[in-house]
Amino acid sequence: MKFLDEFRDPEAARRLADALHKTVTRPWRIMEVCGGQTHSIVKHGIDQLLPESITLVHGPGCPVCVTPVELIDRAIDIAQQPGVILCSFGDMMRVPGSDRDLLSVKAAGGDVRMVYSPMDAVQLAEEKSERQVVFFAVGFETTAPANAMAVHQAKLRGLTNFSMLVSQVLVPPAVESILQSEQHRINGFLLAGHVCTVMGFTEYEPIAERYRVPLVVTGFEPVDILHGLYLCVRQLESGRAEVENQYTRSVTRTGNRPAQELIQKVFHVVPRAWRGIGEIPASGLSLTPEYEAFDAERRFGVTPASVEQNGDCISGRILLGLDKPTDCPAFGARCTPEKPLGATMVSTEGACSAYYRYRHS
Amino acid sequence: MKFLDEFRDPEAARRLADALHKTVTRPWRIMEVCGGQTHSIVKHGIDQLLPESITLVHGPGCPVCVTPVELIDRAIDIAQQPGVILCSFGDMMRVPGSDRDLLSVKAAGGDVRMVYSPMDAVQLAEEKSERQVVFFAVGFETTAPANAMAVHQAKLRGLTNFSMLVSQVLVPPAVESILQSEQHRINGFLLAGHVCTVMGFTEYEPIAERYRVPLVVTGFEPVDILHGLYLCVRQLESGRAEVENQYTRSVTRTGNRPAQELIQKVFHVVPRAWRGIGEIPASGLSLTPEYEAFDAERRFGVTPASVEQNGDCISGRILLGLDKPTDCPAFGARCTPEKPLGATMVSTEGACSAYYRYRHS
Amino acid sequence: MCLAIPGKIESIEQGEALTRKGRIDFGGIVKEAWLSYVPEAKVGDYVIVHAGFAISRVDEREAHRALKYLDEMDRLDSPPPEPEEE
Amino acid sequence: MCLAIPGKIESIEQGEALTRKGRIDFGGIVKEAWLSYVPEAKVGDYVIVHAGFAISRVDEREAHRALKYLDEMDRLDSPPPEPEEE
Amino acid sequence: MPARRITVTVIHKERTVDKPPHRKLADGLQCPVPLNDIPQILLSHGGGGRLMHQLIDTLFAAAFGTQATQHDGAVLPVNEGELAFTTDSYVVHPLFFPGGDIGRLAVWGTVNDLAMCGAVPQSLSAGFILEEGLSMETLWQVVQSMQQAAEIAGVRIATGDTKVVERGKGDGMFINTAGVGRVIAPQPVSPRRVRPGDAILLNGDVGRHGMALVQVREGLRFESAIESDCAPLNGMVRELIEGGIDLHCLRDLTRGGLATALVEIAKTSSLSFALEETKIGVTDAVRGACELLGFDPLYVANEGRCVAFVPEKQAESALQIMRRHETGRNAACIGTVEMEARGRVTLHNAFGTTRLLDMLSGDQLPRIC
Amino acid sequence: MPARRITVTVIHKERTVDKPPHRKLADGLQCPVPLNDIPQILLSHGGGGRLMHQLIDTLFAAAFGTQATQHDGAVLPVNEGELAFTTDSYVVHPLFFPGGDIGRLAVWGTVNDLAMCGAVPQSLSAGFILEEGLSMETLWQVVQSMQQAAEIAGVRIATGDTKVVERGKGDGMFINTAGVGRVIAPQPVSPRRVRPGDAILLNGDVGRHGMALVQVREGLRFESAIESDCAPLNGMVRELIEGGIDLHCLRDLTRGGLATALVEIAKTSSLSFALEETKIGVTDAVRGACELLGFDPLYVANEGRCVAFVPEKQAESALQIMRRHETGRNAACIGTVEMEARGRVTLHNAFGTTRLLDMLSGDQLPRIC
Ligand code: SF4
Ligand code: SF4
Ligand SMILES: [Mg+2]
Ligand SMILES: [Mg+2]
Ligand SMILES: [Mg+2]
Ligand SMILES: [Mg+2]
Ligand SMILES: [Mg+2]
Ligand SMILES: [Mg+2]
Ligand SMILES: [Mg+2]
Ligand SMILES: [Mg+2]
Ligand SMILES: [Mg+2]
Ligand SMILES: [Mg+2]
Repeated sequence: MKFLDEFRDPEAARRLADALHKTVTRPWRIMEVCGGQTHSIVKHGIDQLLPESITLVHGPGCPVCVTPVELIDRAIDIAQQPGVILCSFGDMMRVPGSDRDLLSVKAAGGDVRMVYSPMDAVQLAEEKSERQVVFFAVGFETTAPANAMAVHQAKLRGLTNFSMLVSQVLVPPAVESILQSEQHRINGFLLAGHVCTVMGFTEYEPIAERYRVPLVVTGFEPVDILHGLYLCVRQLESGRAEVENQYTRSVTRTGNRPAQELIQKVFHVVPRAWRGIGEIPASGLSLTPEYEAFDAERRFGVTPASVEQNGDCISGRILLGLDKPTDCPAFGARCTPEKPLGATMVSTEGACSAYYRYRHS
Repeated sequence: MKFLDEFRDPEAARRLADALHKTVTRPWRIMEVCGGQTHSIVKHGIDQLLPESITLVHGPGCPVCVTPVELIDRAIDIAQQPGVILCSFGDMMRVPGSDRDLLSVKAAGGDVRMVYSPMDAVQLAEEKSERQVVFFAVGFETTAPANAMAVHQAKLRGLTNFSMLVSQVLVPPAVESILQSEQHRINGFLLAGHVCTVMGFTEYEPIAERYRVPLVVTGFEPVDILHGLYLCVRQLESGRAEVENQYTRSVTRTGNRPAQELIQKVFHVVPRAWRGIGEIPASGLSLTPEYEAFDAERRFGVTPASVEQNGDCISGRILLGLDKPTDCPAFGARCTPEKPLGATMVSTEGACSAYYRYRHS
Repeated sequence: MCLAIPGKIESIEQGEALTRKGRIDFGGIVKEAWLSYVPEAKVGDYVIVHAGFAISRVDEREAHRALKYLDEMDRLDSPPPEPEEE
Repeated sequence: MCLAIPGKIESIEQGEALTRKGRIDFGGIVKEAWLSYVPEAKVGDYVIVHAGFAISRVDEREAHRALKYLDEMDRLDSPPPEPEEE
Repeated sequence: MPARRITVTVIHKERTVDKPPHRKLADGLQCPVPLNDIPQILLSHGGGGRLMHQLIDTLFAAAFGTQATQHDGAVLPVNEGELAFTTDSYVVHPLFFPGGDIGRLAVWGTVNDLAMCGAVPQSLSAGFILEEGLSMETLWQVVQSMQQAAEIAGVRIATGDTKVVERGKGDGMFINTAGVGRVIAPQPVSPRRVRPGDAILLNGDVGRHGMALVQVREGLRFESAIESDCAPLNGMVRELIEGGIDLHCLRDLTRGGLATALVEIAKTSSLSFALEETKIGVTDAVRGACELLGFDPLYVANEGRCVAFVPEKQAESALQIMRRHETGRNAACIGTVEMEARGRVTLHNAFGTTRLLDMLSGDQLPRIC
Repeated sequence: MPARRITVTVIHKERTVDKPPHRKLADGLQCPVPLNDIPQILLSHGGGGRLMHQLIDTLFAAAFGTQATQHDGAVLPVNEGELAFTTDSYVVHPLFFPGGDIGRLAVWGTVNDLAMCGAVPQSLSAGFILEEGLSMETLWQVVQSMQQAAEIAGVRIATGDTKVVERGKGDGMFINTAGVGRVIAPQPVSPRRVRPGDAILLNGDVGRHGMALVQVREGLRFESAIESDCAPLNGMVRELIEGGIDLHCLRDLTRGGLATALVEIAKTSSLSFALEETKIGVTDAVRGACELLGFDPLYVANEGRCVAFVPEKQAESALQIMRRHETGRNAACIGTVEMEARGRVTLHNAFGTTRLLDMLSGDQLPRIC
């Protein structure tokens, strides 16, 4: 496939790995923010190609992982109500709430459906006018344009039976929050290419400056990641701390304007709790008053009790880059994809899951 | 089982058969009005015990058989409407309308349910308040108390989602209509014991007198039927023409008063079309104004086109006692219980069906 | 028409006359039936049940009279049984 | 996060800018996507698709520049590719 | 012990599920899948992944052994001769009913079909189609019941398969069993070997299985002590063969009952049968239930009854062998094969009259009016 | 030829049914049940009465012959030796899909399981669970397809069974097949015979069957030319055995795909396997679809693929035999068995790095975010 295969070329990967080996002189700890990149790294064994002095740590960039248990419970509650069809991306189906996941709600008779696009949920609402269709809108900035359009279209089409349970989170505040932590030992970041495709990367420029840390906008294929690492290490070795763009074929500095416009019309920025991390100011999106009629929390008024994170799970520390999955005593023993204790194990993009799937035996 | 086994006693049957043989001197043609008796006669081979000069002919006493195709089509129409649960006795499920039966509607996704009592349909309406429950109330006088109570209870319970498609017919006008036909050669009648259990038999007294024909209220077991025949033949041989009661253990002259009272409150007498026979004045029941809110024909306003009876089928003549099933050229060839041309073939109590089942090979 | 069979009242669920129900034993199986139309029926009585409703109480004396008559039927000159009262 | 892959626009269903849709070919399979956010994209262009929406048009020149750079990478002293315009 | 039904209240979809009665099973094993972890079947249990393997390696292996659950198929030693091979799917509702459950039916039903071929049943396959949401406990009860039934009948469940279908596309659980067995009857057991003069033997009263199910069916429910007659017939058949009885034809009476089975055989053999109605046993309760609903017990399903066609002169000794077995205690000769070659079944009754038996169109429907 | 779906409009219940594509079948028979009389399956077709017998005597007998449909079971001659016995149920949706239909799967799937035992498949049973309302035409198409598939694979459908479940308690049609076959492999074909040094052979590209189904699945639909790989493997296996290849182990790759099958065998044999990712074929379209949905093709289902473990020195001649067959045209050696006894499967990729393969929890779910 064009624009994929070229960036999986083993020869190019070898050259980049060689370059990294030749460039690096000191130990560096680099976080790839994005779960998709984590997955790619572990699946393709990219870390095996790196000099020993480069340590990759895995960031909070899996929106499924950081969705609070309370919100999953809320989705589960809604899915159990008579007449509701709860739609969700496949990723969310196996993520455990405090006592079950959406797949078991479905097994017990709830009408839970997997969709490929939020627009599929809108269409379903049009077709089933007698049912309430709720879309569980999990995502980072990348998914916001699709979710914004779904709400916008629902409004244009006058649908009264469509609503959205919004769990939209924003990356820059999370990166900043990691950098504010005293324990962090991260020297550089690979930024998520698709988030920046939508948002551009101007928001990261003050961060690079304030925290003196290089941030490289990076794609998702092995060659992209190695290339991003190379650019990052070059900055580190030369003492620079800039935002650099590896993923130029998709990302521009200012991002996708039409998408940003609709996002701003439909959503506004709010503080948000991140599973395992806690509340981060201005790190989430919520529907603006113009669209609040489509807010599932308004329509279903479920107020779940606050739920404690499982005591043994260190997924919060993993999401902050403080620990690796293999540091967790539960990993692979009491915590497996079949019976996950934390969301980093159950989401396919979670770091624990990636380690379990590709490394554990 | 008490009050059943005694009336199936072969020894008693033999005595009655002997008595009949000794009593009869001339040919007599006797109609058992009731399909249940037809069934019993053919199943137990009672006709095989009779003197050759007694001919049994089978009457219109199967309410399923005489329900007009139009009404079955109406039930089928209603069953196909969204949100409707159509309830019916098992008997009605295989009776063909003009192009299908209720079982195929069910197979195609209609919610058609078999009930044992009309009260089961009322209960269902209470449980499924979001659905319209329609009971297809087919029956003679015997079933009228149950149907009347169902409507009455629905009203008492304030149900707005229960209605009844009424196909209640009355026996005395049908008997009189047969006697009015010029072709009939019937010398005596066995009257249906359970109809008389409800209504008594005073209505038949003027008929006996007017048409000079013996009418014997008869039960359903082999001994009952032989006994009824014996009483009938005795009248015929002695030139009497009275209403006589064989089924004294269940029938009194005036019938069941409380049942009659509720029937009169809920239903009033109307003219009615009989399948194969045509309209008979004052031969059906319809809901009184007090209960008309429960009339399914009001609620669903379906106006089916009039449908012709299948040209080959002589079930009308059979119902009038003019022919026997074996007189029909289609019997057992083009007309079978799997692919019935007329209702006397499909209802288990229909004369054609009884002959097919117990005699055909 | 009108399948109706005799069963014995096992127990009665007391209530208003019109909504009185009972458990009826039919040769070993038990099913509930409405007794609305047989206000005179009591536990131990036989009733004839159709479509969930008792439509009559079995007149046991009449039944026995009929059976006795059949028993003695070999004497062909005997008269048929008449209901004792009209 | 945010699985998004490049595909080639096979055809475009004309309509208002916001509701424009196209059929996208991903290595032999074709799926519909909304083109609302890539008003500049035309048939033959590659777009990156996520959750049923194209979120960018692939800048083919940039892609080739990057690949060319990688090709020549054995000369380690060569500078990394910079976007041609900001 | 009557089956109980409970209503699931958690979820809005109307539905009743079958709860297994608390029957004591021989080995009293605990369900090996921890119930509070995964108390119900998920689609993932059929997805070919770890959950499916866990289900197979724990629950199924605990009941049937690991041999039955690990490979693409079983490999069985066979001797030169004839092999009987049969299959049936079981779709009974409710899953647990008075006198049995779907697991017993699935094992004994196929065991009986093999026995009807004059074979000694040896190995069975078990194919499960589970509906998403089925309780794990229910599955475990059924699987245990199957293993117990297999032990009673002396067969092995040798290979199996599990599929899971979405909720609303199944009915709790369907089971298919296929079976193989060694034919030991020295002559073919087949309708084609029925001969005029043969005695028609029946091993007990009829109609119990069908009425045991009707009594718990929505809308028709009644109370009774009727229990299904379900039972394995292979022991009895084996002794008949080993006792030197020349079994011309055997047929177990399942759907359609005694009448349908005999009509089938009459048509295939082109011979006519004369039956004595008074020789055909029907319990009072089954008869009562049939009277109430307008059913004919001769057409009601059985799961532990068969007819055997034997030479007239062996009828008595065959009956003696049958009566030694629990399932044949009330065995009787119910009729004979006539000279007439019209494929008719005539029932002679106590009144000295006759009627013909034929197949019904489909299921019997309750008659009311 | 893409499968088509139509929506039934007559009735209010939402539902789509599978309409068979107008495929030309070999014999071009007309459906023997007159379609305007009874165009759909009724509960009565499973009731044991005349309708059921008509269905069997016409539709099933027309396809499978009367021998398969008349008795309690089939009787087959067997020679002294070993018999393979297996079963699978097929619950695929839609019933007709690009490259196949449920009937082919049901026949070839069980044929393949027998082949994987080192056996020559001989006779199959066919158990149908039909949903009330299924179109008679659809049933006829499937039954014909099964007979055609059986002819292609050289097996006989020897015995069968039909049940009908109420609408809403099935999914159009489920089919169970069980099969028996004569084991011809001189040595056991089993994970226990896998040895260090064995070559791991794969007969073609992976992921086609699973993606052929995904593309027609509600909500994930896309257009492609992907066709299921479903095919009978018994011919190829037989030639391998007759060609003197010592098949240590065979496994067809169904649910869970290549990865799951190899992990299973590694765990059972307690040996480790090293695979070369670049040797494992995946078509562009399958890869495109997997990229779009975030699937790993190694875990996607196949219906005409198997792995064979053979002694290293026979690898080349085995590949030559495989490549002579249509289904083995792209056969390749994808890896070897290692000395290490840890039951691990390692995938070596083009980057010179490795990852482990393990089972997934359940089905793959499409990834979006
Ligand atoms: S392995 Fe499980 S318990 Fe440990 S951090 Fe990961 S998700 Fe939490
Ligand atoms: S046999 Fe059929 S066609 Fe003839 S009268 Fe009876 S119902 Fe009508
Ligand atoms: Mg297999
Ligand atoms: Mg069978
Ligand atoms: Mg069977
Ligand atoms: Mg299997
Ligand atoms: Mg169901
Ligand atoms: Mg059988
Ligand atoms: Mg198998
Ligand atoms: Mg298989
Ligand atoms: Mg069968
Ligand atoms: Mg369905």
